[in-house]
Amino acid sequence: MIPAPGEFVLLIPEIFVLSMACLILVLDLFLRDNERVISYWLAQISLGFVAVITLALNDGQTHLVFHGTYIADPMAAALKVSIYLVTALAFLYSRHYLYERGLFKGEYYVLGLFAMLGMMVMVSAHSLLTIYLGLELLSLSLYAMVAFNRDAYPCTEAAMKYFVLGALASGMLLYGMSMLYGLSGSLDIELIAQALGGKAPSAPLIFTTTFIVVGLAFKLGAVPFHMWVPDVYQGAPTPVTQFIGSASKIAAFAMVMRLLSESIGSLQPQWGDMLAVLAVLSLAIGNVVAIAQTNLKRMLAYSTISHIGFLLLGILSGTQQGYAAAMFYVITYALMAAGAFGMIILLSRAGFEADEISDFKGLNQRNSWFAFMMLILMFSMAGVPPTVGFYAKLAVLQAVIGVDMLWLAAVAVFFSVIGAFYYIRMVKVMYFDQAEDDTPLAAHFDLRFGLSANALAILLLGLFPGSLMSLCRQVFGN
Amino acid sequence: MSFEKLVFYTFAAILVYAATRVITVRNPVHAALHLVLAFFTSAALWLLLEAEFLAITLVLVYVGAVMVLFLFVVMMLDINLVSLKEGFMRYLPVGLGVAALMLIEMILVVRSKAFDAASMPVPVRHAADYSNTRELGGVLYTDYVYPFEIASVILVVAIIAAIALTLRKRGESKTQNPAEQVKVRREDRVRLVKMATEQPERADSGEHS
Amino acid sequence: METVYLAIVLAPLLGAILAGLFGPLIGRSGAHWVTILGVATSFLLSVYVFKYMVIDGHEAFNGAVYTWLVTDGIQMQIGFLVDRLTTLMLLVVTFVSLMVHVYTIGYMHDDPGYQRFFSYIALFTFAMLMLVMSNNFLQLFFGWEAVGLVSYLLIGFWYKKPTAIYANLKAFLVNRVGDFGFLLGIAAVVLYFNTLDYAEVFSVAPTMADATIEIFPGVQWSAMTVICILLFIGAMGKSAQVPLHVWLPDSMEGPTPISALIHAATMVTAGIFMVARMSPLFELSETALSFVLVIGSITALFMGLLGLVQNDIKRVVAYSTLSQLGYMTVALGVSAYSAGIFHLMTHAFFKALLFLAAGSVIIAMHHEQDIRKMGGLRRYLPVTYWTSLVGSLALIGFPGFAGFFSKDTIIEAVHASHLAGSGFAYASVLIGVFVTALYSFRMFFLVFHTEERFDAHTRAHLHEPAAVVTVPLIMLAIPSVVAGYWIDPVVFGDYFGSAIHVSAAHDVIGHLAADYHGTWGFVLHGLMGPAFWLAMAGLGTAWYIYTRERAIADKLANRFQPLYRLLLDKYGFDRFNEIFFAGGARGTGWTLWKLGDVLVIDGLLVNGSARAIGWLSGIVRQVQSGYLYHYAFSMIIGLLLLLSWFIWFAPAHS
Amino acid sequence: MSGLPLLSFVVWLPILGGLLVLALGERFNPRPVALAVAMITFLTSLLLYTGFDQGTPAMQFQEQLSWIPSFNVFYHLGVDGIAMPLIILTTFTTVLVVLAGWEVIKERPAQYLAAFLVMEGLMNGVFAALDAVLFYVFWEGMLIPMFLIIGVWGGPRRVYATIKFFLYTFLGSVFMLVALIYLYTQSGSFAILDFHALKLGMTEQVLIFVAFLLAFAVKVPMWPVHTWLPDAHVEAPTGGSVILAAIMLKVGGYGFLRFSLPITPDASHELDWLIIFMSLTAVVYIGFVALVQQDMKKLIAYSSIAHMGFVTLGIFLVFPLMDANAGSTQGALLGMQGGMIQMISHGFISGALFLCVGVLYDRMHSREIGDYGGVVNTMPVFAAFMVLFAMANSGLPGTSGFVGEFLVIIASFRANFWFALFAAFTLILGAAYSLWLVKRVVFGDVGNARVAQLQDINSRESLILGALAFMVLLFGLWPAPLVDVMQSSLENLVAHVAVSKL
Amino acid sequence: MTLSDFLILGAVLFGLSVAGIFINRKNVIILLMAIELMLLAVNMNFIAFSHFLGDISGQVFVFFILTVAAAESAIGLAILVVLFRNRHTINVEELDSMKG
Repeated sequence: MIPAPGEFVLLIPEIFVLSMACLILVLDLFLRDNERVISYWLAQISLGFVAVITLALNDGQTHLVFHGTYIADPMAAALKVSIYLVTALAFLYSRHYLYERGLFKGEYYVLGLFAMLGMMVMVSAHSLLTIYLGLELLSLSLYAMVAFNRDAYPCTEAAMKYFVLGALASGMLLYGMSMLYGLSGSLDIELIAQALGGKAPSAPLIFTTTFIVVGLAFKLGAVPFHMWVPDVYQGAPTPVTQFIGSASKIAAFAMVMRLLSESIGSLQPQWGDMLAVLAVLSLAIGNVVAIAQTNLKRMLAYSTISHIGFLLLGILSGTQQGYAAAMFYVITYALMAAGAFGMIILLSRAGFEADEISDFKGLNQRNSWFAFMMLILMFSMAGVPPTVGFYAKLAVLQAVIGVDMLWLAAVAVFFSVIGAFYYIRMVKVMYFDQAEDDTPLAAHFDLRFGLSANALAILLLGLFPGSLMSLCRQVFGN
Repeated sequence: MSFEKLVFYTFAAILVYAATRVITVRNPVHAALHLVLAFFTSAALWLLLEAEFLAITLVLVYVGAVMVLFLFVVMMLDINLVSLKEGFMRYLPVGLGVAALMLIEMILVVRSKAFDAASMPVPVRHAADYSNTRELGGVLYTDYVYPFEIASVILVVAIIAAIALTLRKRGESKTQNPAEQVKVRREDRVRLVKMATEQPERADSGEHS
Repeated sequence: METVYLAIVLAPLLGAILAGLFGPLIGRSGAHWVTILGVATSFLLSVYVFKYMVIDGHEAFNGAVYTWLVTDGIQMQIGFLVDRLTTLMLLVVTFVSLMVHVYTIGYMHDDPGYQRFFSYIALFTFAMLMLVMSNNFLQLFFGWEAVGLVSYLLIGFWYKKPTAIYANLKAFLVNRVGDFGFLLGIAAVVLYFNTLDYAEVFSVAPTMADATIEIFPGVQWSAMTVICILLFIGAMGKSAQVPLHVWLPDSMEGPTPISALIHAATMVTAGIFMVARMSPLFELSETALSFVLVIGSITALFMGLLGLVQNDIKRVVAYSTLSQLGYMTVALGVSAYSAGIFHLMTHAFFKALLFLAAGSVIIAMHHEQDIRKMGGLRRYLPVTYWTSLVGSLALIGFPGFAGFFSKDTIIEAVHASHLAGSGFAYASVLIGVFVTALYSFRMFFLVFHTEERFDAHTRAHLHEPAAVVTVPLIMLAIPSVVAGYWIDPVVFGDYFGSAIHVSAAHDVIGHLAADYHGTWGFVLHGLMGPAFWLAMAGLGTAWYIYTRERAIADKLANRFQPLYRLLLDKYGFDRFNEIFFAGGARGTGWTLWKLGDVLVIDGLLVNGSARAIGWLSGIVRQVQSGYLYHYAFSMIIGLLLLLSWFIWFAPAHS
Repeated sequence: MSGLPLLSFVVWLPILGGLLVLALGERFNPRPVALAVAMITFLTSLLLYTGFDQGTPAMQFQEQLSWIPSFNVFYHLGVDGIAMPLIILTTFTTVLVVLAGWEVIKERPAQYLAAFLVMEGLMNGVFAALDAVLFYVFWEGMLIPMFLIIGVWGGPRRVYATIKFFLYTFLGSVFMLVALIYLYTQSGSFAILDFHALKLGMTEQVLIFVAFLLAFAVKVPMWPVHTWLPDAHVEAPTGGSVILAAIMLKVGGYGFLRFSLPITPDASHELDWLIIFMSLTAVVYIGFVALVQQDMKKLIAYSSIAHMGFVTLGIFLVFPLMDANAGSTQGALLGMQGGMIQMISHGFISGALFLCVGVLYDRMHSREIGDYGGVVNTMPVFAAFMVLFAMANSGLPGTSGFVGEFLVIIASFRANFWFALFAAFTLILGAAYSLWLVKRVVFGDVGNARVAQLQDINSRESLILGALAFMVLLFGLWPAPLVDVMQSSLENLVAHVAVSKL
Repeated sequence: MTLSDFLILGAVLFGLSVAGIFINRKNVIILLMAIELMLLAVNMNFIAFSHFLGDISGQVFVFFILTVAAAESAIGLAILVVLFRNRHTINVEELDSMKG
């Protein structure tokens, strides 16, 4: 069946991003080094445009096009806009970082846009096939971005690890998908759901579910499929880490929703239990091991793992409320992670990555404003009100308690106390320790502005979480 | 035993053998070659499943491109094979144990009645004029046009990434620019200098050392 | 009249505030004028109240000044109960206080803390008046603690002296032990009567006689006994009864005027006053009365014995005070409340006199307090000498002097009592009479008679102190003689009326009253009693030993070395308290702190769990080995475990 | 009652004022601004008292706006007789704290003052919040400024102390969060008053109670989760100690009254023995521990724990009292009333004592008792204050310290003789550690050359201590106004608690 | 020759791939080959299902897997080359600069 022209309208955001990426790719060839900033601005502008387009196209309805491989629904729109926002932040923070290290090339933004396109595909995917392709588009771009600073050794090591493990995880996910296809006879999410709807959870189904869960868990970075996370976070150039740590989590969430909730929702008790295991492990390992870290990026990596644990709690509850909570969590987490890595970028300069915790010593003396921004970010990650991190946890806990899994909630909050330790240790380092070098921060205005806006948004969302929360609720129909 | 079965078991046996060799041989070149064998046998099995187009693609794309790429890289990199094979046996029991356990579970599951002959009977063979390629092509450009486009983007990304990562203009590497070479004039290269004839140096002046 | 009552208490308070807060402003003389005016006002008004209440025979006043708080149906008020008991106390307190104020002008003449001192003693007067005028337990406790506070401040008045600040801490803490019981007693009263008001409590008390309390499971105790004993523990602290007496001798570290005022005449008798006030309760429990009796008699005898070996002039008087407080307590124990109060009054006069006289000696001797370094002061200090003699005679109960009447009544009352322990008490109080005479006159002779044992320099400056010192002595000497003749109405008459309640079964005074035929008859009767002769024997012995054969004293001391040491050691109470209570408390605190807080809670639980998590973190991070294949293994094994678990052991879901 | 949003005013004015101070930074002198903000807030909070209707237990000055509609969370403020005095205590103390840091804090004064002002707003928020989420936000938010105050301006071991402080309290409160959410799932609302009315089974109640207990016990702090307090106090700057002791501890007691008792009355009843045991242990055990402290602040910190033991004891006596009275609420109020008064009074007294230590510390830079001796010789006025506050600390009648202890001891005797016996130990122990401290620090001959050079307190310090002394004496001599304010709210609470939810 | 037979064959390939990851842990290239085996197993499954379900979409999926796998290999080998240039080894045991 040949797609109707009208179907392509819905695809405009993807087409636009693709076109812009290609445009930048070609244009970049003709730019001299001192003109590359044009590529950067083009990328940013296209992000702005695509956001407008996406919002304009969203009519609150669900549209299935292209033989059911593409879906445009409110969730997709919301997540896409979040992705644009976080990506814009990532681009913003990356600019001077790359420039100072001689990495400021058009390819970076092209790859970034392609990765984002992959996320968009994932978010709008409504078929095992598009999920897989989106995932691979994202992953391949990310592999390349991680290795972008190809002459720096840790980058390539990280890329190698990321690539091999990613390929392995893809293999597992694909195996699961093949079984799912075999059991349901379709690649279409909705048809799968229909086919499996009435069936009792048989061994093959559980088997299939396990493979899928494992594939998803890898992408999210849940224990024990998390091993790539610390190394990649640490090894990758900080802007890339930021991109992986923020935007791609949103896409991963979308993938989880499409795969678990929408296709094999009937198996929720089973995958709920699996996610519970993963969540508890993630909370435990993430929080406990983060304590021992001295490298901030690595610490944030473990912190991500623990946050993923929380995110999984929201998903595993299997209720609309839980999904909404998880969505709220992932969006706000992406903002927080973007800010935290942005702070590392802010402090770094060529030859000095500022990714050790000790590099933050005495930040309050050097620049109390950004110390305060970092404080907000840290307390938000720890889940201390009045930052948005608290509401994220609140929403998730509420979802978990709502399905009478009190013990999970107790475990979660227990580990979040352990987690609080390393976040407040950051605050301690910034506020209570003496600065080792007194050079004032020399960051560019756009970076300063972006970071301030980012951190203040965390605080502002903390004071008025209502609208975002309502949005997440609406997406899931309540 | 029907012919099909014979074919199946033969190729399956070769496939398993080739796959086993892939993971056990010491030399990566041999491993790659065994992998090629595995792909060939798989292609044969796919023919059995009436997936002609894919079987050919597998051979063309995989054997023709991907495996050659592998071999190319293996040979390009000067790999110390000895150190790579050290401790080969150390993880063998664990590896075999894990693999065996997984295999047992997988087999138990796939042998369940959901996949047995009763619930999934062997489908009727297609007619002789059935073209697998046509059918595949038909859906690829209609129903699956969107994934198809994404796949193309993925290939673009792969190209960009591979080039971005590996292409480099090294300062010290020597290159030729034919255009420059062509345009060169005599004056640029050769200068005729007039000079007086010189007396040779005294031969013994350099012999003190 | 309410205004008058208010004025009585507020006048000294006003003086105290003025002298205390505006001391530098009003100067030294300003300070003593305002406080003396304040106390004098109180005294005059007290006299007026006496006239109004006793002579004109008006009804007792019982009313609230303001409501402190109301909670849960319990009215807690500040209010006055002015009956005849109160009136008597008012007179005693304001009179002695006034005398002490005047005396202080001389005694503290050169002290830098002059204003502060006046402020304190005026404040004390206020507190004491609040205590005696209280119409409820709450205010009683207020006054009770407030006098304790001022006592604390005054004992430590010379805050540079380590002994003084040790003594004031000790005094406060020992009193707190008493208050511990007292407060529990009040709590018990609230439990049973649901009110703090005296009148309400006393009116309901008889119906509560059979109430029981179960403190140990299965053991029923009489509630009234428990209440009374708890309250009496408070009295033991304030009135320095064994074993809570240890603070009083040490309190002599304070300036002498306050020894006279607080630690002899008024504050220490608060316990006696309180028990008398509580007579309707104590009458309900013979056990409690026996307890009171036994404690009192032990104090009376054994504290007197300690007076024999003291060489500090003030300490002799202090032990004498302890002993006399024991007498008063004994009187309470045998339900002779009126006799106890009567002795309280006479004792207030003559003991204040003795203290002030001792102070006068101390001024003259330039703050020398050791009686072994005195002698023959009669010639230099005639007024002091004669007033001291009056005081000493009153103390030993020489017929005709005030102390005779009160003490003899007590002895007779004990004799007449049939309460458990009264036999022991009778023996104690009798021997006590001998001992009292002995130590009193030992001191008297050693100070005023015998050879002079001081250096020429001291002698050169020896002279009678100024009139502000001697006038109070004389003023106090007068009631020390004549107050006894008031026995007629106070003890045997119906002076107290309903203020004191004695049940018929315990009415020893009523029993004595049968044999009472007027004051002179009482004196004559006393001359024939054993007490008089024991006193004379004591006096004679003192005279013989200390003016004739001083060696006997040393010989006796050597002969009864262990006994002598025991007395010098004050029965070891101090050392025991120091080691057992003070040391024990510090040891307990140290153990709980270092073992409980630092080691177990902080070390093991808090830091221990932090360390455990840190350790765990160090271990778990090893799993992240950096090797790609380990990462892959982790994924594969994770997959395998998930598969195995959920296919074979999956929790059943419906 | 005026229609002004007074509660919002006392919550947000200091927070905004604090941000203003922070924004002005060191360029201006931040002190007058901060003082003005604190004073205005204090005066505003007095309007709460004057406009308060003592006759009703209902929430007053209520404000309600929708805040997070998807969670049914409201911006809902209101006070009753329990919360209102605590708010005034907070605003009052903050004024003093701002004054106390006037000259002493030289390092980053703007941040310091801002932290206290923000803190004030958050604490007021805790007392005024009628929505559980709002409450929790303020409750946790409070930790941040306190964490910074101790950590930035604290002593040498401040890092250990702050992290311990933070994690201890955080650990306590997260379980409360779980309990609150659970209550939400049961009632569909986050309104605290709805929680009060919610019917709950016994097991649920016990679990919720334990969760609350963790949060409030840490905050109070009760034995055996008290060990953060001495460390935090020792390291905190004077102002931090004052706020910590005077108000932050009260939040725990307030929590028991606002949450534990009314929401889980049956579990509270069932487990009252535990609380009473912990409280009595605090009184006796901590009393002994306080006795042997060498550090003045530690001593006062331990004394705070012992005194807060009275608060919890008083609150939970309500159940034994009802049992003793065959379930009747008659006479059950006494202990709670006492506990509540003890909270207010302890706010004044402990704050004053910490200020006293601060006065000494500013001059000598030592908190060791052994470094002092004979301070009275050089600082007579200060010595007078110190003795007064020490006396108040030991519960001398006439000072506010007595009132609460008295009521609680009376109430505990009603409940059980042994409760009263152990509680009354405070008379001895409290006097022992307070006065021994005074003896060693204040009295005696001049201890050393540094003491000899001490300057007596200046007029600013006199003003602060004088204000506190006034409050201590006022409520000691006439506690009725305080009691009357709380009366109907507490009566209502007791009546509520008496009805089983099962 | 039922569906199960093909599925078992796929499973065997999958198992071999897993075993290969274990025993060739040090050599990245053979690791990549093992993963290719895993993809082969997946493809086998898809095609078998496609055949037995009579549904072409399984084959479409395999088509895309092949495409993506080729792209993936390209990038993977590019990374490998870059890595080798930096470290002159592809021994996994020497790629442990980041751990813990």
